[in-house]
Amino acid sequence: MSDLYRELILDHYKNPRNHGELDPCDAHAQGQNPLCGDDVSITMNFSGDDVSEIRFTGRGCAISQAAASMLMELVEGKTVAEVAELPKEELLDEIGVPLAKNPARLKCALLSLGVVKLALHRARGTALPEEWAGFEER
Amino acid sequence: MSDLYRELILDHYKNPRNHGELDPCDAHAQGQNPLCGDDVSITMNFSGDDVSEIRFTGRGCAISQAAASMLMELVEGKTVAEVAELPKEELLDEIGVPLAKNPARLKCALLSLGVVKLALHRARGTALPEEWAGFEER
Amino acid sequence: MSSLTTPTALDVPRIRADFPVFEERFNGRELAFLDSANSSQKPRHVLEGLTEFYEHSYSNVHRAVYELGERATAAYEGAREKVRVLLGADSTREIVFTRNGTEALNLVAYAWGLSELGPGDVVVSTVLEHHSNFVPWQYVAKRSGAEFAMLGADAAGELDLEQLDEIERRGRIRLVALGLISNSIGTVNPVEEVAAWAREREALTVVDACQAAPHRQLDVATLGADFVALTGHKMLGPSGIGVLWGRQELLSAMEPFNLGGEMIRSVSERETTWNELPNKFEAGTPPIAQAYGLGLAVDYLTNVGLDRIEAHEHDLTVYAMEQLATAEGVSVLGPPPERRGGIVSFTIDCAHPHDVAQILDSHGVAVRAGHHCTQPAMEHFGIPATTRASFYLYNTREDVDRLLEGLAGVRATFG
Amino acid sequence: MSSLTTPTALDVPRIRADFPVFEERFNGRELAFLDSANSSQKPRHVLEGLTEFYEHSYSNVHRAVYELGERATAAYEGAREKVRVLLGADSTREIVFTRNGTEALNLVAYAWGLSELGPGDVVVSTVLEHHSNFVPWQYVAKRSGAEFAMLGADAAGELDLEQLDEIERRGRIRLVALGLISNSIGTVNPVEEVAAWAREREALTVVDACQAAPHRQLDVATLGADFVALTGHKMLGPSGIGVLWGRQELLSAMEPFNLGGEMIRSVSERETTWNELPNKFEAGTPPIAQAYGLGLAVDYLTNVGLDRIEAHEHDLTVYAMEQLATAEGVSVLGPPPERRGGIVSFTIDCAHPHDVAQILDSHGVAVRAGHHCTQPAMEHFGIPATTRASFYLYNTREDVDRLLEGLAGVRATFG
Ligand SMILES: Cc1ncc(COP(=O)(O)O)c(C=O)c1O
Ligand SMILES: Cc1ncc(COP(=O)(O)O)c(C=O)c1O
Repeated sequence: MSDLYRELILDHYKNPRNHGELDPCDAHAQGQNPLCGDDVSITMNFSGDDVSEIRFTGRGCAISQAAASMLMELVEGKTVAEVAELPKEELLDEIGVPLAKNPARLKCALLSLGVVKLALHRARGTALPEEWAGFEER
Repeated sequence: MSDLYRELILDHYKNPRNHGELDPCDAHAQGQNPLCGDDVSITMNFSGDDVSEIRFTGRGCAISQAAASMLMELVEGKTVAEVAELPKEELLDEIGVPLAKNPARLKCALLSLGVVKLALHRARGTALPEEWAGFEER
Repeated sequence: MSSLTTPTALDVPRIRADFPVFEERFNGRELAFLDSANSSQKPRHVLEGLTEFYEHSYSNVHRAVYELGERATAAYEGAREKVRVLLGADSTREIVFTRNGTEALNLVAYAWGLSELGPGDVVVSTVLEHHSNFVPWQYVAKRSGAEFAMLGADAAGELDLEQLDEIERRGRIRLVALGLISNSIGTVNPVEEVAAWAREREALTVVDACQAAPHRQLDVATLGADFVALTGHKMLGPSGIGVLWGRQELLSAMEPFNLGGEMIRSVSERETTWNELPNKFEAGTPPIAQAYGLGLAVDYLTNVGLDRIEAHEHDLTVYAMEQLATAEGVSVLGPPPERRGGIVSFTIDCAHPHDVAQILDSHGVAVRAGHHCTQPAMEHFGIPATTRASFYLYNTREDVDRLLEGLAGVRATFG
Repeated sequence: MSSLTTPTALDVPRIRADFPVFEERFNGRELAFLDSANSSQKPRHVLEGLTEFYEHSYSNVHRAVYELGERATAAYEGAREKVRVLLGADSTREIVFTRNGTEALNLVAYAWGLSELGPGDVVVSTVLEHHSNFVPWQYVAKRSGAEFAMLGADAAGELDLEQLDEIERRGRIRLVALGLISNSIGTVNPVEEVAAWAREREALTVVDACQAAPHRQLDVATLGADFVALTGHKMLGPSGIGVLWGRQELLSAMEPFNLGGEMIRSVSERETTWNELPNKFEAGTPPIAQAYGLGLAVDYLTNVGLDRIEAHEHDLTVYAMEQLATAEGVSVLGPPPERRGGIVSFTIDCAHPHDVAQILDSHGVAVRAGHHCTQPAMEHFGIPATTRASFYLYNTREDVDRLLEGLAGVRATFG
């Protein structure tokens, strides 16, 4: 069996955390992976400087959907500044499977994080960091 | 010294036969070699079924100009039908140097023959044979 | 198949020995490469020929008077002649070398479309097309004010030609673009019939033969098309080379596409005139070695025999469809084997195609997952993506068995 | 030269040993290859790397989930990063792989020009340009109703910047296209100055660096240009690969060029949207192996050192010009060595350039004869063609001596 599909991933895939939509919401964005059609939509609410609530919906491969689910747990309760700085590595560590060699799958894994960055960027008018350049073109 | 430049070629190059222009004339055409800028212009007069007079002007490499000069001697006095059928090989034999391997130089050598065919084609309304297809696009 | 007798079987082990990639092991196993519809592997004959060419015959073409230039030009133009013979074209003037299959189609869209299309005109593509034979037409239609129409398909993924009547009511049909074989679900389209319909309306037919040329004998006259596009990398050739065949009168009358060196007759500040065919459409230094390499690939294919390759792939397709029919939760898209090329696209109820392909990879089975650059077709079927296995001369029934074994692994993980 | 210390000399015999073509004999002699401005020879490092790539890492890129696809994508994108470093660009998003140098220029002409240009606008090219940086601008100007202006040169073949004032009176300057080094006479153009002039007028600058990138260190920021084009086959890389660098904001805002697979985000009957940079401009299967090969060529050049290559060629140019000055009936065109690249174009009073090149070939000396795809420059000098010798890292002073010896042969035949 592929290393990519360890228990935790499958669990998040089959039982996604924070699945759904906040309406009304303070921030929203959606993103696709043009390669495979993965799609993630994220809504957030802020309370003071914190991301108080976050939800996602989406469709796509196990990696993209499990990663989104894991990301929800990482983000909720963090400050907006912390989330804005959240490095790719932290989500990848959480996912915990070897993806570096596979840029296609890396895009799946990082789709939700890009969408979160984009939502913050839009809500707060901050610039998308260089490493996400081009993300909004999707 | 290159085989390409035997005495006869140099003689025709330096002392071109039938150089000039017929005015008025029964048939006329001009052609270029887009590769190297060789240029040949030919005028002819017919008398009955014969090509009674033919002249050329042009500029370009020794091969193209010597070939044009040799072609004048080949064509003058032949019937129009004979000239229309004149095979490439006959001119190449006359030139007598190995060109087959070099398509660039072959184009130089055959430029004047193409121009003669084009002039006939235009004067007589006959079709340019398949092996000269595209020549009029020059 | 073009011959009456059944072609003799391929000697697949011998063929595999010509492809260095099969000597390597992937996750400890020989590679079951089932992604040739994406891009094929290359035989030694092509690779060694390329190196030899670069070592002993390389220079720019057409322009050079010296010995290396003669060799390079002979190699490049020799490849054009090989492609001419492969397609049964009348003249090498009709064979244009491009960057890939996509550029061949764009050439027609730009050079013909931008000048010829206008309001009231209709350009037709199909729901089964690869994006490369869909988006260029959609784009030039938009730019020129013409209408873009998409011919639909039925539930099995076969074109619904009855829709042509409705499309015709939308304006003057100028061009129909369609593929000979669908790359995503394998349908063989009735190109001859469509081309005849188009011809009756004085419309042009552009045939995307990227998935057909590698796998069966083609003849441009029989197809009845005006333009045919193919791509080298899917037919054992190098990357970086495609081919456009077009009818001489059309190519002659057309505006050029890319502008620059080699495609001109004379250039001045006021006026520029174009070179003769096919140079008019080959601006700049062409893909010299890549054309030569494609010629070597054509030699290889012709030597093996395209009829035999087609028969071999048909056998594998029938076998794969039988096997997949027995696999739990698997649905195969598209028509029956008689009307399909060597392509089998499917979904499995428990897992996303990307995850399927990933697990298959860990079994040493290479397939493609995704929309295969055919999003309209995916939308037609109401799915985002499929997993696709595609066959070529080097594949075996064992590769199909490996695919099935991998699918069992998918079910073990996701089922 | 970018360093303050004089670069150490090249070990040319060692370099020549890397190029298999020099092992062969032409008319009994080693090849004096003086036509690298046309296309360069290829080192073993590139050829062996290409074969190895095809044998062990070939598949289509971006799309494939399996191991071979990962390797191919890493190789292809790795090459993009190497080119980025070579040019000092900010991001690989700014590096687009094309078919050749010509296509890089056409990409800008079509994607930017067709949408942006209109009546009242002026597009400027120069009399020294290669047709590939002249005809595309002339053509899109004509198509869009803009005016095409040609910046002239002086008797030495150096651009006459004073003419810019007159050109400016003809309309709104939108774009200036010029080469860094003229391929036909070797002039190094004052690109930075022209780019600054253009920037003041909010016009774009397109730099054709096809003849510069192989021979000297470039830095896109220093040039001050908006777009820079190069071509792989002139810089030790394979045929079939070119590069367009463009400023990110411009590329982002631009319409696409070729349409089809890979360059889209989503496709439907009604609406199609484009992929992010640089994929938006790379439609269809890219020249995968060719990009990888170009990356290997960049490695080789960087390893030898572009500063040292430039110094070496300068030395040969000075030597060649000294020698040619002593040859009867020979006139060299163009500026003094300080303002020229490693290119020496000349005429000889007794013979046509084509005949000169032919006789040189019989001496095992390969040069190019013709208009070098620069007819406006030829017209400027009032000649139809020149004979051109061009130098690269593998050339020696002996090659120059062989050229002179061959010219003596020309005089013996034609003098
Ligand atoms: C100055 C210059 N620009 C553009 C080109 C065109 O490059 P390519 O032939 O690769 O399209 C060339 C070479 O032919 C050149 O010398
Ligand atoms: C049916 C079809 N048409 C066109 C193309 C485009 O060919 P290329 O990728 O060589 O541009 C492909 C392959 O990707 C294809 O499968």
